[in-house]
Amino acid sequence: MSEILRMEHISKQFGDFYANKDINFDVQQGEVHTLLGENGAGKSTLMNVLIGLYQPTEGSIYLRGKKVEIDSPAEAVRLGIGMVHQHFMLVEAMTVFQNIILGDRRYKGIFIDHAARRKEILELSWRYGLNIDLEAKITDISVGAQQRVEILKALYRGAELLILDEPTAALTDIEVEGLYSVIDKLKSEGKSIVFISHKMREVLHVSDRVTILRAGKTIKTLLASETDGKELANLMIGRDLVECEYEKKESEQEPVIELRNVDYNKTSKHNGLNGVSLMVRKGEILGIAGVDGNGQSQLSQIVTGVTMAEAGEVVLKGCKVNHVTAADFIEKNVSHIPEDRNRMGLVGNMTVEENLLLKSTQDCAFCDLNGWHLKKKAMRTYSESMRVKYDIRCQGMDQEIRSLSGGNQQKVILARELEAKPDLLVAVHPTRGLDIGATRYVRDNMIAARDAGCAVLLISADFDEVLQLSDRIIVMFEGKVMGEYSGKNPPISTISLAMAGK
Amino acid sequence: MDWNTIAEVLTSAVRMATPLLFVALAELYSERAGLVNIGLDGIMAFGSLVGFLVCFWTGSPFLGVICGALGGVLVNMVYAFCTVTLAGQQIVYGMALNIFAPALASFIYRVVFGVSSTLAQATLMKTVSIPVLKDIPFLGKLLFDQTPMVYAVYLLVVVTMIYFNRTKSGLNYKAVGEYPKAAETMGINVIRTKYIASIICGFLAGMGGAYLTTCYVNTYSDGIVAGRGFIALAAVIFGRWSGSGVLMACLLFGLFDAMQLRLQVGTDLLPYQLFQMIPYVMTLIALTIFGSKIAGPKSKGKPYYREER
Amino acid sequence: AKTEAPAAAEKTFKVAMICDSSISDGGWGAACYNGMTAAAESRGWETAYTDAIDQSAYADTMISYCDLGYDMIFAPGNQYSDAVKQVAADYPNVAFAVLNGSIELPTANIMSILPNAQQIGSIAGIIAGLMSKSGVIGFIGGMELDTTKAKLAQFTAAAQVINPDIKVVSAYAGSFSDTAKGMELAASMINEGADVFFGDASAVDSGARQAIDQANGDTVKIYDIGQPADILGQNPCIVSSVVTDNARMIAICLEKVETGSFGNEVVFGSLENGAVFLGKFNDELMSADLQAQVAEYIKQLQDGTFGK
Amino acid sequence: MQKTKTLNVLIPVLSILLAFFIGMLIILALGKNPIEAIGYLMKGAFGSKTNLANTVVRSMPLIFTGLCTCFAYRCGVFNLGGEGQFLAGAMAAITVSLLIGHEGWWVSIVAVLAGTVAGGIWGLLPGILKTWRGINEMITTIMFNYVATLFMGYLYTTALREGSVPQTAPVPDATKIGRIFPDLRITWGIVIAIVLGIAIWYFLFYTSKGFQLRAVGFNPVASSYNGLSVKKYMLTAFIVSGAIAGLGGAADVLGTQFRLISGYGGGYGFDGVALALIAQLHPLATVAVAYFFAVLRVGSTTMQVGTGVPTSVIDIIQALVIIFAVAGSSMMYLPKVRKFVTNLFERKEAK
Ligand SMILES: Nc1ncnc2c1ncn2[C@@H]1O[C@H](COP(=O)(O)OP(=O)(O)OP(=O)(O)O)[C@@H](O)[C@H]1O
Ligand SMILES: Nc1ncnc2c1ncn2[C@@H]1O[C@H](COP(=O)(O)OP(=O)(O)OP(=O)(O)O)[C@@H](O)[C@H]1O
Ligand SMILES: [Mg+2]
Ligand SMILES: [Mg+2]
Repeated sequence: MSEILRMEHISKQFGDFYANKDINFDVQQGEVHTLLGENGAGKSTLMNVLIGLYQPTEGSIYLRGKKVEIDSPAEAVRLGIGMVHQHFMLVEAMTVFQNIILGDRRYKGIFIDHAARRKEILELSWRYGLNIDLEAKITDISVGAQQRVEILKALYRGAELLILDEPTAALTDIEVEGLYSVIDKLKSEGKSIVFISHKMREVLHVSDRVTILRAGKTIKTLLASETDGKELANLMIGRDLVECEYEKKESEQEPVIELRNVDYNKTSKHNGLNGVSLMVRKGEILGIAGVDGNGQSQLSQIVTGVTMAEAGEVVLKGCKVNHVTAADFIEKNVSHIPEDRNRMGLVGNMTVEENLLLKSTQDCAFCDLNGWHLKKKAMRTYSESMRVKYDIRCQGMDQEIRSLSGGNQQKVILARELEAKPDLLVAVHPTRGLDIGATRYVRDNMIAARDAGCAVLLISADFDEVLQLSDRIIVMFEGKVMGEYSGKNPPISTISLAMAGK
Repeated sequence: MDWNTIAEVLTSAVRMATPLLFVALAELYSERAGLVNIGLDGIMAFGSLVGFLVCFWTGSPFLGVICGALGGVLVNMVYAFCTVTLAGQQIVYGMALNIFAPALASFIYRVVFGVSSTLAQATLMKTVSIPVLKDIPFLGKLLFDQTPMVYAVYLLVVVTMIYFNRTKSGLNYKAVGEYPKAAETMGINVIRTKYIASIICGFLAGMGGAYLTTCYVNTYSDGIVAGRGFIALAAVIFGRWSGSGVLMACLLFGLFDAMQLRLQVGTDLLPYQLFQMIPYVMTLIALTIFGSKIAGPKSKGKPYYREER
Repeated sequence: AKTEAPAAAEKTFKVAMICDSSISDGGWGAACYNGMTAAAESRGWETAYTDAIDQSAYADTMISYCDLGYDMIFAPGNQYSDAVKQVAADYPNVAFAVLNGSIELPTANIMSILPNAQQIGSIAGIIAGLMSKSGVIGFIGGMELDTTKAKLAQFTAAAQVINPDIKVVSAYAGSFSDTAKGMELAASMINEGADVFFGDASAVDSGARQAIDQANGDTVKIYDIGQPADILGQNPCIVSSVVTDNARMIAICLEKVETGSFGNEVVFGSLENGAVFLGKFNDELMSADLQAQVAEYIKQLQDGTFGK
Repeated sequence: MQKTKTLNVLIPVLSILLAFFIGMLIILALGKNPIEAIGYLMKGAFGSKTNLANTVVRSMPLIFTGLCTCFAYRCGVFNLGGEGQFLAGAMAAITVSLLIGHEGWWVSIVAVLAGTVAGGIWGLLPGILKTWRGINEMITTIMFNYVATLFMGYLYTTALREGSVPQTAPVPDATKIGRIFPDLRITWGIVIAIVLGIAIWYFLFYTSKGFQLRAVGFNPVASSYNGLSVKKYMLTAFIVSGAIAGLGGAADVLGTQFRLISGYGGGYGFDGVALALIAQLHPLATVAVAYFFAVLRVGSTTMQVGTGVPTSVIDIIQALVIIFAVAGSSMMYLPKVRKFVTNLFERKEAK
């Protein structure tokens, strides 16, 4: 095996902050090399340096032993490096097809050869099992589908060295299996892969070697075959993490929210609800299982007041809801961890502190005179305490939230939503992109909220998560409820079939 | 209204829409790459002066138009450097162009011609009628008996439509305006695209300016642009950032303006300002009726830093 | 008095003009500037000007000139009256001359210069009335200034004296610089049948003349009357110009500054004192017979018998 | 950190100086004395009590239109209609004061209120079109500017015309906004402007509503998910920013200009946009930049008069100053420049 990539002494500074410090990293031809690390450890940063999106403060990059200056992603593309980005690089106003062929230089000619390119992409997607509607606009497809588009995009361009930055965060198990075979196929073609994931099972399954990053520094590189999840977790977060099982409960208390025959955009298979009836009781976690893009987004929007049901009834805390806004739901103590944190959850240009307090500046703890004077000191004390409590890794409370790593952004949302002590918590993919420590933390907190009497609606594309946390499970397919199952000893194979519409 | 008047109004509408169309297309290309350029008035002013001077000296309106366009490019490079390379505020530099370029034009005119009681006159571009087609009753004169510039601009609309909707390059170009970082990761050179956009924008806006002094009126005077840049800006939004939309918007605006002038000449009961409001009010009404949820290229107006999250 | 005279002779007087339009606009600005420089030259004054300024800068600019020791400030338009009054109160030793200023405006250090707009309109109206074959004549104004309105009114009245059935089509461009608009306005008036034009809109007029020339093609059958300078020959369509001799009126003001008798006065400009007169004719467009008729009517105008 | 802060100020200042330097070269090339020119500039802006006062007077309308932009943009509303709203305010104020006439000081208060309301309404119209029909405000506000300007034309040529020129009658003396010092043209309007600047600054950064307004401005989707009524805030931003400009128009016409006339208020709107953006939408900085603009305007008028170069040259120099000033501050954000600057400092420290 020959070496394809070597990064030497890479440092990357943002302001006074080192996101990467003196990192050495190499990839052999035909291997899968995983980068493992907590949220904010600097994995994405290192890869962004590699593809020329960031310029390193120091260090050099060698490709097949030759020193290269990668001063732009265009250069990286030219050198045969491709990347699936953690934060999707998709042009929302364009179709899937257009996104995939963007920047394509392999074919000459002025015009887009629609038919030929379509055929090629469809073949590819079929070969790798990445199902996608090419003519759909990016805005109209689910996050999971967007993830598939990202992967397809990278595959379409056929890179020698492919970086996959948390490619499985929004994929279902079946799709993850598909991705494994993609990776195997690529490996067999002699291509190399840098893989980033927080899911230990995956890491151990696909990797040849694993490099662990912590706080911007390389800790160790090991052979995947010679290690186990425990050791990796230990190296990653610096302490042991015991696997745990959550106790399942059967709640008999009154429902907090109930949907009766709710319709929304009924005709759409992927973006609608069709006669959905369900309820979430106090003190239970209702998990929604299903492949992403079967109406889950619409469901979450209806139970948080972001959109109105077109038909049917929504009953919140015993009152029928007629005309609603998100504010009314928040007033009634409904919390929401939305599916797209950057777009729906956070105000990117505002600071960590401001995002933590987004919903609560009207509380008397943080303001006087009915909101006409903010208590900046109290706000600071509170946000600092949240930083400690939720382990938010940031340079300071005044840092703009968009420059935080994905996992830490999620923690900010979590802190905001859970601290409101909600009666109903709607959590959509709450641990997507979180490292194992943080994931554990989130799950513990959701269980704690349940035990404190909160009704939790958990929507997740991560089947394991749904199984692990839910007291009851509902399966959704094409906007319809396929069935309801107990969380205790769930019939896994039946549920899997239901998820596929059978 | 008789046919003759209608034909005359339409001819005048086409005439008035032409410079607008040049400039609106200029803005279209700029905004499609994410650059909102409100300095169109300035670029036009400079283009109109350069066009006029060259036409005056060489006697060739064609050369004038080309040089006017190049003048526009030159001026717009200031904008491009500041907004693309330095990633500065687009609105501010647009405003700065609006102060800078007309002043420069005025200064040059003063240096060349000094103060005289009459304006210097240059030759105008001749109309070239297209054989056969021009004899079509009614439409013939309207569409096929114009200066080559008019044909050029309509051709440009078609080219623009094809470019943005059918070509690879056009797709890449649009991506830059939508999400430059994504475009960049796909190997598209964002900075280069933005510079190209600025060159096209300067070229077309300069040409629109030069059109005024080489094809429309045969003199240059300060203030000749008379806010056409801002109307063009509005036309791009009205036209929803598409070639055909911009064409419609400009024609509509030309039509309203032409009608406004006729109404003013025909009646003297109402204050003339009320007539002059017609194009603007009609545009507002038209917008209200058609609505427009489309917000245009998503990254427009925003400076692009590659290393920003 | 003997010791004073040589001192006064040594002193070089200075006059400055402010203007909101450009002095190279080939219309109002240029005419006023040329008027001022001609007058200054005839009396050995120094000149300065500030043009193309915003309304908000009128006062500041005049203050700056006052501070720099200028003896007179020439403001060519009634729109400057307010600013002039304001500044004049603070600088009693500086003279202010306002062209087209109102009759009430003058104070101890302000004078108005008032060319007779009625006469200007009338002269144009006479020519138009005699020249028009279609019975429709056109007028394009820049802004709705009182002087413009007066010109339009007299233009109409005088033409109707000549030809009671004549129809006047008029419009305001709302601008003094939008040449293209002048073109469009003229084109639409031609469409209405207008065949003689008069305008009071500076650069806009040159657009109108261009439209006329274009409509004429090779034979001139639609005419234009120029003002305020004699612009005969600039465009083929010009039959004659109604000339306002600004220099002459400004010179009167300069002289009064020199002699210390400036203020509290309106300098009128009219046919009578020669500050308004008819320019040369284009003999090819206008027969000698018609020219004689014009002269006759103008004489009546002076006598006050015109139209009576 | 401290060093970069110093640099953030130093670089723009240096670039302004550079712009002046280039301007002086132009003046030199025209055969005039550049040192003298600078002298005139200073003299014009600061030379005497009157000049200082003039500068302040000139800054007042700019502060209002700047704050108008600042408020709207903070809420994500791209209001380019400051000019129209300013004029609406001025028109309402003068109409009210002329209709009521010589009645006493309370008329000025009514007139100012009328101006504020009119500005607010002129802002509300594009606001309704935006929230109701989703029409881009950049285009509608431009259209409304033209309509306001033309309507003002109607007022001064026809409806409220006085005497021989197209201009309205002047505001009755009793209705004029008082001067702070009897012999200077500075009125209480400037106090209103500055207090307003402080109030907006306080509102945006120290109140809960201001906080939410900014959130809406940055990310309307996230704001609506978090229970903020995006439409309500946007509409408020339209109305309030319009009202600020309208108040400015009223203060200007009642305090400085006294009547409407052709060309009145031209350019204030776009100046406001430019200067608020230069001030990075910070209300207090907006006030400061507006003053700087006024210094530039007043000072360069004197410079033109003193040196006798054409006005266009002065405009060119002014534009250069703006271009360089903004370029200087945006340069500081570029990673390459930052790196260069920090290297520079580190090397110095090493020595
Ligand atoms: N453009 C930027 N500007 C400022 N800081 C940044 C920027 N990009 C990353 N950072 C910071 O660098 C650190 C590393 O971020 P990075 O995204 O590389 O983490 P990560 O290991 O990918 O984490 P995650 O698992 O959450 O994706 C974080 O603290 C982040 O806040
Ligand atoms: N990149 C592309 N490649 C191929 N076909 C495209 C592309 N973009 C658009 N089209 C097709 O071209 C046609 C017109 O596209 P679109 O809807 O963008 O038009 P428009 O923007 O409304 O108008 P205009 O043609 O004036 O830009 C549609 O049929 C669309 O499917
Ligand atoms: Mg990451
Ligand atoms: Mg299109």
